[in-house]
Parts: sequence; C-alpha cells; structure tokens
Amino acid sequence: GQDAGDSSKDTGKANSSDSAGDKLKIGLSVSDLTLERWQHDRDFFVAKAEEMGAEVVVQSANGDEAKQLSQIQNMLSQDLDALVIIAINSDSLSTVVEQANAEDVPVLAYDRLINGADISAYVSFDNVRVGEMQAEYLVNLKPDGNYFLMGGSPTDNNAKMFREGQMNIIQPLVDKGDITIVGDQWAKDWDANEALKIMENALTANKNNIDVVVASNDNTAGGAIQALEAQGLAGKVLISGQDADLAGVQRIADGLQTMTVYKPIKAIAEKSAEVAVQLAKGEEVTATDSVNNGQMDVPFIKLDPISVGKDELMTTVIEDEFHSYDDVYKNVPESDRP
Amino acid sequence: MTEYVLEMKGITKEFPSVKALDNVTFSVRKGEIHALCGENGAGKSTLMKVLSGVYPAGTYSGKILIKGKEASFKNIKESQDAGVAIIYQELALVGEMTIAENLFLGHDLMRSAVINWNEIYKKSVVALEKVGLDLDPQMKVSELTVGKQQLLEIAKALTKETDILILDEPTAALTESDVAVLIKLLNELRKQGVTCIYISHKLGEVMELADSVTILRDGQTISTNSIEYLTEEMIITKMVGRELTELFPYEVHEISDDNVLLVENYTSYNKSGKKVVSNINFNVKKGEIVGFSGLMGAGRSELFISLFGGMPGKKEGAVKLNNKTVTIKSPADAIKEGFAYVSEDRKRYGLVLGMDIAKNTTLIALNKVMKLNVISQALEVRVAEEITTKMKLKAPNLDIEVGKLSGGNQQKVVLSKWIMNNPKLLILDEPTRGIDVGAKYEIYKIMNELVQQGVGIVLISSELPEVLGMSDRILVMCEGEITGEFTREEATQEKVMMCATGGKKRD
Amino acid sequence: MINEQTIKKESKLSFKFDLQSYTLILALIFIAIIFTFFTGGEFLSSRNISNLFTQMSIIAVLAVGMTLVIVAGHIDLSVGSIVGVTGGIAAMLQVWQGWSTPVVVLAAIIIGGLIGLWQGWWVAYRAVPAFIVTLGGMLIFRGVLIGLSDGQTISSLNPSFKQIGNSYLPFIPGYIIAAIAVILMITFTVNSRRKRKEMGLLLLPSVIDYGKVTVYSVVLVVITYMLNRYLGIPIPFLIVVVIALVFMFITTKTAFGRRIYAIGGNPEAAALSGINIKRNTLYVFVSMGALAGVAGVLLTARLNAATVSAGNSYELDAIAACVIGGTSLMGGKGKIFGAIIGALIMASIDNGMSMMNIGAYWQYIVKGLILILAVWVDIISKNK
Amino acid sequence: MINEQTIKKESKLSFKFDLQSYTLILALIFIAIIFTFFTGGEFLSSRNISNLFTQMSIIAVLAVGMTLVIVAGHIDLSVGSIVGVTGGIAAMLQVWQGWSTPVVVLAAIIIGGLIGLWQGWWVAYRAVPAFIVTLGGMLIFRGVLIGLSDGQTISSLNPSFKQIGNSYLPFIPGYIIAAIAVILMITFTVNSRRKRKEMGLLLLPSVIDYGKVTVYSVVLVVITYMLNRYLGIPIPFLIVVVIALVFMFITTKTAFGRRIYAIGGNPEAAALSGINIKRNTLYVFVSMGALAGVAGVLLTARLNAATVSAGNSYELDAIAACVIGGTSLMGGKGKIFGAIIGALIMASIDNGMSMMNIGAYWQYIVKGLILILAVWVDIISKNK
Ligand SMILES: Nc1ncnc2c1ncn2[C@@H]1O[C@H](COP(=O)(O)OP(=O)(O)OP(=O)(O)O)[C@@H](O)[C@H]1O
Ligand SMILES: Nc1ncnc2c1ncn2[C@@H]1O[C@H](COP(=O)(O)OP(=O)(O)OP(=O)(O)O)[C@@H](O)[C@H]1O
Ligand SMILES: [Mg+2]
Ligand SMILES: [Mg+2]
Repeated sequence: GQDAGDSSKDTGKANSSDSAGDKLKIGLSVSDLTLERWQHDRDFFVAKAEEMGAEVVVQSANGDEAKQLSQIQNMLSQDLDALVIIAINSDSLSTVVEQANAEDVPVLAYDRLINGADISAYVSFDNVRVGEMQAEYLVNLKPDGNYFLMGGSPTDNNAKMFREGQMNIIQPLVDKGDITIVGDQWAKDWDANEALKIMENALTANKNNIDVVVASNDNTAGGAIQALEAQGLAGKVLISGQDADLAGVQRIADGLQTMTVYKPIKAIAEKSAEVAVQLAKGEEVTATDSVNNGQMDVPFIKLDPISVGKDELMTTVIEDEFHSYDDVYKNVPESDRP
Repeated sequence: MTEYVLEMKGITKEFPSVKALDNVTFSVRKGEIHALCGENGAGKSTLMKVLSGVYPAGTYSGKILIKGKEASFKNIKESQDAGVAIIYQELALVGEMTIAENLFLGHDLMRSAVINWNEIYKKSVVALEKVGLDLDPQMKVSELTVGKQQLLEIAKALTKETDILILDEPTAALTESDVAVLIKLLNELRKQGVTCIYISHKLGEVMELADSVTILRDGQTISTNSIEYLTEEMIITKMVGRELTELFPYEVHEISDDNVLLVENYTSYNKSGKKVVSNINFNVKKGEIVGFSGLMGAGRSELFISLFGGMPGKKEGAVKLNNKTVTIKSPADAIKEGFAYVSEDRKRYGLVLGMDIAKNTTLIALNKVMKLNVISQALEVRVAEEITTKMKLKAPNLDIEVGKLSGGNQQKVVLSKWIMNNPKLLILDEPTRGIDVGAKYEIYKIMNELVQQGVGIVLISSELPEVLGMSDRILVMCEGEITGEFTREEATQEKVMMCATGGKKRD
Repeated sequence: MINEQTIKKESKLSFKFDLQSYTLILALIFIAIIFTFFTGGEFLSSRNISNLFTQMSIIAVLAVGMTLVIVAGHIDLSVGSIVGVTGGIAAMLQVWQGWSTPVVVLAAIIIGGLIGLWQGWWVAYRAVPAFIVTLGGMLIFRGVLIGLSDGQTISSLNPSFKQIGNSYLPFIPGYIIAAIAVILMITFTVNSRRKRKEMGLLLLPSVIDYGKVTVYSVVLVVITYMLNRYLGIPIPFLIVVVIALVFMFITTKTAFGRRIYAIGGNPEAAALSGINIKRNTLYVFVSMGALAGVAGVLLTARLNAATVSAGNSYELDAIAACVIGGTSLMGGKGKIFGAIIGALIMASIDNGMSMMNIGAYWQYIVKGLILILAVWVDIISKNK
Repeated sequence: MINEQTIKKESKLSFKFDLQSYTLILALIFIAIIFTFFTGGEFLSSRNISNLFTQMSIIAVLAVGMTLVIVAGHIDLSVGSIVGVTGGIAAMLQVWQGWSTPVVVLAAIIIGGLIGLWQGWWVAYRAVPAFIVTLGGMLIFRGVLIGLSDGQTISSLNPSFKQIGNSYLPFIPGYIIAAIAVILMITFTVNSRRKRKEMGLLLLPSVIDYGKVTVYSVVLVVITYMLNRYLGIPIPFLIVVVIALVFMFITTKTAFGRRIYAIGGNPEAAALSGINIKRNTLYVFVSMGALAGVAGVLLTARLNAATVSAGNSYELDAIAACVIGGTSLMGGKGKIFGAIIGALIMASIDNGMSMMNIGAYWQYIVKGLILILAVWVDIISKNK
C-alpha cells in the first residue's frame, strides 16, 4: 500500500490492520535530539505510548528545517497512524502536513504550533509565555536598574519568540524609565562560549554596572555566569534561564543563577502520547482552548511552564523526578541542603 | 679502475600503459663519466629513478648491484645513504624556501632535531661557490632564473657524500658559459673518483665529457661503448635507429619584402616599473626565420612575452603586425592578430597537463571545431588528428592526458596548438629544450614548412649552433637591448658571443 | 602494427574510463541495496524514490554550480547563505510585497547572480582567494538575511510558488518526456557512429555503444515508471534534470565550458592561450550565484516558508557531492553527472538512515564514515 | 659589483618581508583605534585587553595547529568537533569518573592526538583529500560527542580544572617573565649578529636589528603592565604564548618544521629529496589534534561545562585567522606569528562589536567584510 491511490477515508484504522498485528504506529519528529531537553521528551513520550500499546518511530532533524521536512516525508512512507511533530519552525512545515492530511494521517503539534495547515491538536507550553515568565521573575525581584538582554541564536526563530515575551514585560518599565537596557546581544548557535564572551564584553563596556541579565536558556546563562563569576558578580546579578538543565538547576541550588523556566516535560510528553494514541485510533480530541494557526482553530491542550527559583527546586524538578536530589545539590554542602 | 661500481641487470619497469624499460642492462665503471643517450621516452629518466629508489624495489623487476653488493632501495633516502645522488630532470626545488634550505633539504644536517643554521649557511656558501654562483644563501629560490636554479640543483647534489652522481639533463636550461662551469666541475669530480652518469640530448657535451656511452631505444639497451669508438653521427644513428644525414635541415627559401612584424623604439617595464627591455628595433619578414641569441637573462623571453601581451606593465614604442599598427593588451589580442608564442616552459605555460591531447590542441582555435557555437566532438578529434599526424606526434591515441607524454611529444602538442590557428608570426622560445635529436629534426622540418607558407618565425634559442643553423638572420640581445645583427652568412659563433656578452656591433 | 596496438589501447582506455564512473554508480547501488535490506524494501518503494529525488534536488542544483567553481580552481563556501538570502527575499517579495510568482522567482535568481557577481569580482579582479571571499560572503549574506527578515519566518506563499517545490508532473507528460529522451539518445548514438565512421575515426564495438544506450533507456523508463506509480515526476527533480542537462552541455560543448577546465587545469597556460581568466571566473561565480538562487526558490517553495537559518551548511553537502562525484579539489577535473550522482548518494544516506530510524548521533557518524569511504573507493578505482 | 647588487637586493628583501608583517600589525592597530574611538576608550582598557587575550586564546591555539596543516598543503575542517569531543570527554572523565585534573587534561590531549592520527592516516596513507577526511571527521566526532554525552551539558568541574581557563598569573612572576624575555631577545640578537659577521654573511644595519628588539621589548613590557594593571596575565593567554613559542621553534629550527614547508611548497621536490611525506603529514595532523585537545580543555575550563555544541564552526575562525595572518591556502607559506595576530584580529572584531553593542546582523556583515578586506590589503601590500 505504498502508492497514492489508496485513500480510503478511514486510513487510521485501515493502515493499522494492514501492518503486522494491531500495533498502532506513531511517528515522532523531534527538532533536535542532540540537546538534552528533547531527549527527555522523547523518552517520556515513547514510554507512555508504548505503555498504551503503540509503536513509536523517532527521528531527529538536528535543527535543520529542510531536513525535518524530508524526514517527515520519509516517516510518512512508513505507514503511520499518527504523526507527532516537534517543529523547529512553526512556519516551515505546512507543505508536509498537507501531505499527511492528504493521506489521512492525523498530525499533533507538540510544543510548537504548526501554522498554515490542518492539524488535529496542539499540546504545548507557550514560547512567548516562557519569555514573559523569565522577565516577570526577574522584574519582581528587581523592578528597576540596568538590564542586559542575552538572546539565543540569531538564526533561531524561537529565540525571537522568547525575546518577544520578555519585552512584553520589560518594555513598559523601560518606557517608564525604571529599567535601562544597557545591551542587547545574541549568542550564535546558543553557544555558551559566545555567551561568555558577550557577557565579558558587556561587563567591561558597562563597568560592571549590570543588575539583571535576561538570558533565554540555561546554556547561554551558564556562559554568562562564568563571566559574572570572574568579576565576583555571580549570585549578585540576577539571571534567568530556561529548560531546567541539570547544570542550570545546580547553579540555582548554588545560588549562581536566579531562575529557570521548567517545562514539566513528563507532563507534556505523556499528555502528547495520550493524545497521539487517541488520534491514531481515529478518536476525536477535545480541548478547552483553541488557537488559530492561520488555517483553522486548532484544539489547544495548554500546559503551564513553571518558574523555578531556589525555593521551588524541591517542589518542581526534584518532585517530578526530572533530576535527582543528589544531582541537584551535588555541589551544595550537606548542611545547606533543604 | 675496471671494476663496476654499478650494475643494473635485466631491469624491466612497466607503467599502466607502457613498458618503459624492457630488460635493460647498464653497467658503470668506477670513476668514469658515463653518458646515457636516447630519444625522448627511451626510458633514461625511468632507469635512473629505478636506481635512486623513486620507484621502490618491487615495482620493477631485475637486479641492482652497487659495488658488487645487491641493493634494493625502498625509498629515496636509502639510495642517498648508499651514496647515490641524483639531479632530476624536473627541478626538485621548493620555490618558497631559501637557497640554503633547499641545498640541505633531506640532508643529514637537516635531519637532526634542532637545525644548525650557522653550519648550513657556512656550507651553503662553499657549495654555491663550487658551481660558480655568488648568491646569498638566504634568498628565496623562486627569485632565481631557471638556469641558476639548475646550478643550484647541482650544488645540492654536491653537498652530499656521493659515490655515484646522476645528472639528468642538467644543461637543458643552461647557457654556454654555465655549461662550461659544469664541465669543469665534472672533470674535477672525475679526478676525485666520483662516478657520474650523465644524461643529455646535447651530443657535443657528451662527446666532450663522457668516457663511455650507453644508448637506450624504446626501453631497451642498444649498446655500451667507450667514447673512443664513437662519433656523434654513430650515436645519433643508434638512438633513432636510422641515419640522420644533417642536424639542421636549413633550406634556402623565398623571403618576401613584406614585414610581418615591425617593432620600433620598443621599451617595456614590469609591474613594479623596472625597465625590462629598452629601445628595441627590429623586423621580421614574411617567410623569414629570425634567430634571437643571447645569454641567459638577456631579456629575449621577456621582450616577446611583452609583445605578446602576456606581461602587465607599461610599454612604449610602436608595434606593426602585417603593416598595421596594433596595440596588444592581452594574449587574446595578439592571437587575434595572428601572433603565436610557443613558450620556453611548456609544462608551465604551454599545456594543460591534465587535459587530453585533442583538447589541448584545439584550445586556441576552438572556433574551428565549433558548429553554431557548439563544439563538435567528432570534428575536434578529426582536426586534432590531422594536425598531430602532420607533426608526427607519437601517442597511443588522442584522449590521453598530455602530462603522460614525453617531452618531445609534449612540445609537438604545443606546436600543434599554435599552428592550428594559422599564425602569421610564430615565436619559438627555446623550442628544442630537452628534446632529442630526432624530434628536433622534425621540429626544424616543420619550421621550414611554415616559412614556405609565408609565416614569419622568430627562433629564440640559447644553443648557438641551432640559431646559426636555422636562421636567415640573427639578432643578439644583451641586458635588455639588441646588441648585434647578422645575416646568415656573416654570423659566426665568435661574433655572436661577442655581442651577447656586451661588445656591441650593429650596422 | 601500430594501428592495431592503438585500437587495443583505445578500447582498454574506454573501459577504464567507464569503470570509474561505474564505481560511483556501483557505490550508489551498494548503498541502495543495504538500505533496502534494512528497511524491508521500503527504501526502493516508488514513494521513497520520489521522496529521495525531491530531497536531493536542492543539493544537486548547488552541486552543479559548485562543480564549475571547483573545476575553475576555486571554492564557494557561501552557497548556503545565498540559498538562505535569495529564498528569504523571494518570500518577502511575495508575502510582504505581493509580487507574482514568476517575477519573484526571476528576482531571486537575479539576486543570486548579482551576489555571484560581487564574489566573482573579488576573486577574479581583486585576486582575493575564493575561500576567503566566500567565507566572508557566508557571514555577510546570512547577516543580510537576518537584517532583512528581522529574524522572522516568512511563510504562506502563493499556491503557485508552493507548487514549484511540491507538485508532480502528471503521468502522460512524464512518459512522453521519457520516450522523447530515449528516441533522442538512440538517434544521437546512431548519428555519431555514422559520422565517426565517415571521418574514419575509431569506433567502439557497436555492442558497447548500443548496450549503453539500452541500459540508459531502461533505467530512464524504470525510473519514470516508478515515479509515475506514485504521483509522477516531482517538479524539483525535473528542474534538476533540466539544469543538469544545460550544464552538461555547457561544460562539454561550449567554449566557455572548455575554458573553465583549462583555467582550472593550468591558469598560466590558459592565460597565454588568450583565455580571459578574469572574465570567465566571474561568469563561473555568477552562474553559481544564480543556481543558488534557484536552490533558494526550491527550498522556500518546499518549506512554504523562508527562515533565517535556511540553507545553513549546505555548502559542505554541495562540495561533498562534487568530490564524491569525482571532482578534484585541485581544479581542472570534474563532471556534472558525477556531481548529480554524488548528491544522490548524499541524499540516499540521509534518507536511508532516517527510514531506518537510526539515532541522531549514529547518523552523524555513519554519514561521516561513508563520505570518507566513498571518496577512498573512488581514489582506489582511479589508481587501478 | 655583483656583491653590491646582491646586498641591495637582500636588504630590499628584508624590508619587503617586514612591510608585510607590518601591514598585519597596522591593520590590527587600525581596528583597535576604530573600536577605541567607538567605545569611548573602553576597548583599550586594561580589563578589556585582558578579556581580549583570553577570548582569542582558543582560536589562537587552533590557528597555530592549523598553520601547520595549511602549510603542509591540507586543511582541517574537523577542529571544531575535536574541540567539542575532547572538551566533552575531559568533562565526563572528571565529573562522572572523578579523575584528577592533570590526568584529565592529558587524556584530552592524547585523545585529540589519536583523532589526529586517524585523520592523518587517511590523508597521508590513503591519499583521501584532507577536505573530505576532515569534513567526515567533523560529522563523526560531533556524533561521538552527542552519543557519549547523551546531549547533556556536563558541568561543575573541579576548581583546579576551572582555573586553567579562569585564573591569572600574579604580578611579580609576570614582570619576571617579561624581563627574562627582553634579556633573551637582546642576547639572541647580539649573538646572532656576531655569528653572522664571523661567517661573513650579510648583516642588516644594526639600527634595524636593534630597533626591532627595542620595539618588541617595549610592546612586551607595555602589555605586561596593562595586564598587570588588571588581574595579571591570563593563564589561557600564557598557554597560547607558550604554544606559539614552541611551534615557532618547531617551524623554524627543527627538521620536521622545515620539511612541512617543503612538502607544502613542492611535494614532488620534497619527495625527490628523500623526505617522508606520509609520515610528516601524519605528524602534522597529530599535532593539530593534540592542539585541538588543548583548546577543548581551555573551552571546558572557561565555561566550567561541556556542551554538545561546543566548538561548533571554530574551524572557520581558525582558518580565517591563519589566512589573515598571511598563510597561503596553496600550502608552503605561513607563519605562526601571523596566525596569532590573525586570531587577535578576529577576536578584536568580535570583542569590539559586542562592546559597541551592535545588532546581530551587522556583526555578521561587518565581520565578513573585514575578513575580505584584511586579506585584500595583505595581497596588495605583498604585490607592492
Ligand atoms: N609516471 C609515469 N606513468 C606512465 N608512464 C610514464 C611515467 N613516467 C614515464 N612514463 C613513460 O615511460 C617512458 C620512458 O620515459 P622516461 O621519462 O624515462 O624517458 P626519457 O628517456 O627520460 O625521455 P626524455 O629524454 O624526454 O627525458 C615514456 O614512454 C613515458 O611516457
Ligand atoms: N622569476 C624571476 N624573478 C626575478 N627576475 C627574473 C625572473 N625571471 C626572469 N628574471 C629576470 O628578467 C630578465 C630577463 O629574463 P628572460 O627570461 O627574458 O631572459 P632570456 O634572454 O629569455 O633568457 P633565458 O635563456 O633564461 O630564457 C633577467 O634579468 C632575469 O634575471
Ligand atoms: Mg628524461
Ligand atoms: Mg628565455
């Protein structure tokens, strides 16, 4: 059944009975498996889906949009019952999703919305919201002073969205005159060393007069913190992050980093797996919210990201077993641990 | 004295497409100068490369005995250590490095962990002196002329502990005076008991220097004789396998009164504004062969490259081609005017070595093999075959790379390329450099044929006999100026040398 | 005797020559067999072949231009950025300015050509090494793209634009084209044999000549059939075929093509042969730029969007395709056909591994190894 | 007469040579002035100079190795990945296995060397072009890093490890080293002049020789003073200086070094002179790998963490540094000192623009343009 001709309306089921046994086959296209964050997603997703009796095919595009498109094409030729996409770019996949639609493979947008095509559901944290949370956390602690913006990769669309969220919160305060933005730089490839150099230069240029660094993820925050540490400013300058990387969480435990945005990956991954299996079985998905992607109103299963500061470590990442207690407090003397 | 220092027995070496050596036997006595003669592609260089380990043991069959002991060199270093030093036909110098570094490249002094530069400089000065070069050892080799580089190669071989010195066409790029230096040097080495193997196409030198001569033809040993039993004619006959009655087939031919080229008050400068040639006046008539003689670096090549548009820099004076004043800014302009220039360095300036014969020959006259601006392969092959047959090119077929041809055949490809365009004026810059007598003869024949058709030819050559033997008129240059002009009848070696070294004579 | 020997040599030579392009095809077949085995036949399904040809198209277009650049003795590291910026500008012109598809496509190609002009000028007339000029260009044009697009993804192009990357030639025209191609091939061979005979040139045994034509025809028809079994011939692949044919013609049948080989083979000899090195080098870069423009259009059409990172590191894939296809980085040697096969091999590796659902890091490792091995095999087969 | 002419030529030569390295330094000064102006003097503050020297260190270490590779006529596109994988393994060994710092550092360098061995083997003994081998290596080693680290950032190394990238030489030893260097330079010059005179070799006018020493000494002392005004000489910079000196020595004073130049300058001539091209090429790649290991250690130490993307695209910066520093991509030409200055110029551009807080896209564009212009200026000055 590899040819285009066979488009019986009920492909979801038809396909599953075609393939060996009754196993449902779900394709998962991950934006970039070279990063720790997405590996967690994959592991939770696969575990849950398999528990629910589905087989999962996973592919990673390593951050290349055209590659993701090709890979999804390749997956579609493997008789899928449902397709889950963690898009690198919300806007660059409409063509292949249309292809999936044409073959009646339901598509679930995971973490990032896919614009301009029919998709069956969208499960996500909101990237703009992530940016807002970073800024909110910092602004609450320090509503005025010198802010330095450390963006992500200038060639990554998401970096742009985080910045948009951050500015939603910060801009009004800048307009009021409370906050001064003393610098705005982007770290190539989200590279920690780039962030380190940028931070060193920013500190030099501003004679260390920086109160807050709005960093978009933990990797760049880590680089920046090295620069702060060299000036004895680590822990004094507030700095945000995202992803709750082990390294980032450890820095929070050590008091070097102010906060990170933790996206309960287990929750989103398992929720997505559930929805994906539903879709694969041909069932309808219901959601309270919906979001328009330029083509249709997509059922939106919204999950909230969580701001994690020093005080929230125990109740979030550790409680969720996202990281172990011992790992997180590895560098903290026993006596100081909560 | 009579013992053999080197014996090569039954050497057979095959390349993918040719059997270069076929059961060659070659024996050299201690302390003699042993000349190795043969046409282009006879296998001389290959035999020497077998000896020096360029082709390691195992890639050929046969036995090599050095001082009676069997030797099987796995690489060049082993042969060096055994006392074999070789000066290759292709210059083996690194242009970007200094003279001293080149002299001691691969040498013991350079092998130690930390180089003793002082020692090297000291020895370099001595070695340079030996070959009559007065140069700073810290100069870059790329700034030297080919002739000086050749002398440097010889000096390089002399820095090593040597029992057997092989010289593969060392004089191809040398002028008479440098050849004299070399001959003196070799005579001295002979006295010191060094054995020399000497390869050259210049049979005069061979007769003067050698104690015995081995002749190769088509990869086979023809004979080995002591020099007493040989004459130049005999060597030639053995080399080519037939008799060659005359070396220079000059034919009296009709010279028209029309000038193909008229140069008046021509002065040219190089890129950095240095005067290269100054105040040049001469003409070339239709159907005339004009010889240009002079010492190395006299500026002959530069004059014609400049006229040909191949050199950037300011130019003054008038140039008339076919009675029409022309301004030539690039070789393309020159070619359009019917100007052809066969350069002295065919590998560097003449050929695209990785391209096949057919494509090389049609490179300039591509329009001849195009129909409606599209290259017709069939036409191309036919045209190329026509001209190469006329040139008596020896090649298995026309789609092999020219890089794989022997020197003489490469030169014929260059000639074919230019003649294909039906030039009105043909400049031949050292056209017979490194080419065997047979091929030389054929090139001279071609020259005759061309002048017969009314082409004007300029023959630049550092070999006086060639200039004297082939030219209707001879011009002599020295330090960028024309210092003498002779008719064929007037010219003698002595008169020309006088002018070439600066003693002016001009009517 | 000489003549006999000559003929013997000729046929030996031809066989050798063919052997070399055959190793490449053999390598491709070998890779195909392995992947077919590991994917339970899916790799060679009509549908996957269709995907494969679409997926190779962008790199193939770039590899064609890159072959010229490398043959001329240069390199172009900026093609990825040119793809990004031309594709981006195309999207901006259409989405923001509302220009029609043909105009936009033309604009992208012209802009690509202009970028090539700028780079070619530096290389040819200012003698700055192409490596540096295009390394600089890689940064500059990426910067321009980020600046122009403000980091945004520009999406939803007109359907007509989208179709450039996502539609198929219907069955009937597909078969017609294949038939015409087969007929042309046969006529051409018969003609050329006749002409060679007339001119008294060497002829290969008719078995070989006609055998070749038969094999090519069969391959052509099979591929057309396979593609038609799915949705037809993908338009991007058709574009590749057209571009490849045009550039094969240019490289083998025009003076410009011949000159590029001469320039790359020996620039000094080329200069003294009256070839205008600077101007021809400039043209090479212009054509590379224009082809990158085509690739940019294809990419934008395929994604139905232009992103700031589009085309990132495509230069390496394109260069790798050329080198796998037998182009020498020293200049002077290389074939368009080889580059296309090289691009196909690269795309097959990516495609096959993703069909096998191999882990991300294994994909890096395997691709790297295959790259080295493929070139190595090519080198051995040349030395044999 | 001849002798006089030679001397004239010689001194002209030296002047030309100096002019060329001076253009480079002039370019650096020019860049420094511009940035100083636009940053209100901050660019030349002690602190920023200290930052600058630290920031250049990783690329400088790579550029030293890359100079050898390019001089030998090759290229290494994998250095970024080697930096990533060696730095990553170092972090894993320390954080996961608890190995001590010296052992870990050694391990990283050895692994780098082994990687170099693998690549060098392919290039030297299997004759696969370095471009391909290292392009493959770039993928392979990145894949290995991702596989080993599982995509995680490995952080919090021992303080002793961290200090490699983040500490400073105290004031007193700094001045002592500077003083020793000045004394050595003077002794060396006096000695060499004496020896040359003894041997009757050409001598430059003493004004030039001693003038040079004076200028170098002053620069050295001023830099030491500036760095000491801040926190002292940064350890990464010290490492760069040591490595640069070692490799300057290797390239100019050892047989191995000179052979590399011969191999790159004219491989046939080198082979005919009995130089073992294969073995020396292998060594070149081993040293490049080991240096990339050093750079990996430096990067991990500076970040106090190892990430999967570490070292991404450093190869281009390293190559650019070499080429700006006058190394010819054709092989045979290049100086370690030039590469260091090249790395400093690259770092200055990045540093200055980020100090000026220029927008991301302008940074790409300006960096690209400066790259082209720098090399162009170098080319003009050589032709003069
Ligand atoms: N590397 C090679 N590969 C293939 N054929 C070769 C190679 N080297 C030499 N030959 C062939 O071997 C034969 C002998 O060549 P060789 O260079 O020894 O001739 P030679 O006597 O030195 O000629 P010349 O006088 O031109 O230097 C020629 O036919 C030549 O084409
Ligand atoms: N590569 C070079 N670098 C420096 N000077 C050169 C170079 N080539 C030639 N020259 C100089 O240019 C002048 C003219 O050389 P040219 O080659 O025209 O002489 P020629 O009469 O043709 O001698 P030859 O017999 O060597 O061909 C000489 O002074 C020579 O030293
Ligand atoms: Mg020879
Ligand atoms: Mg000359």
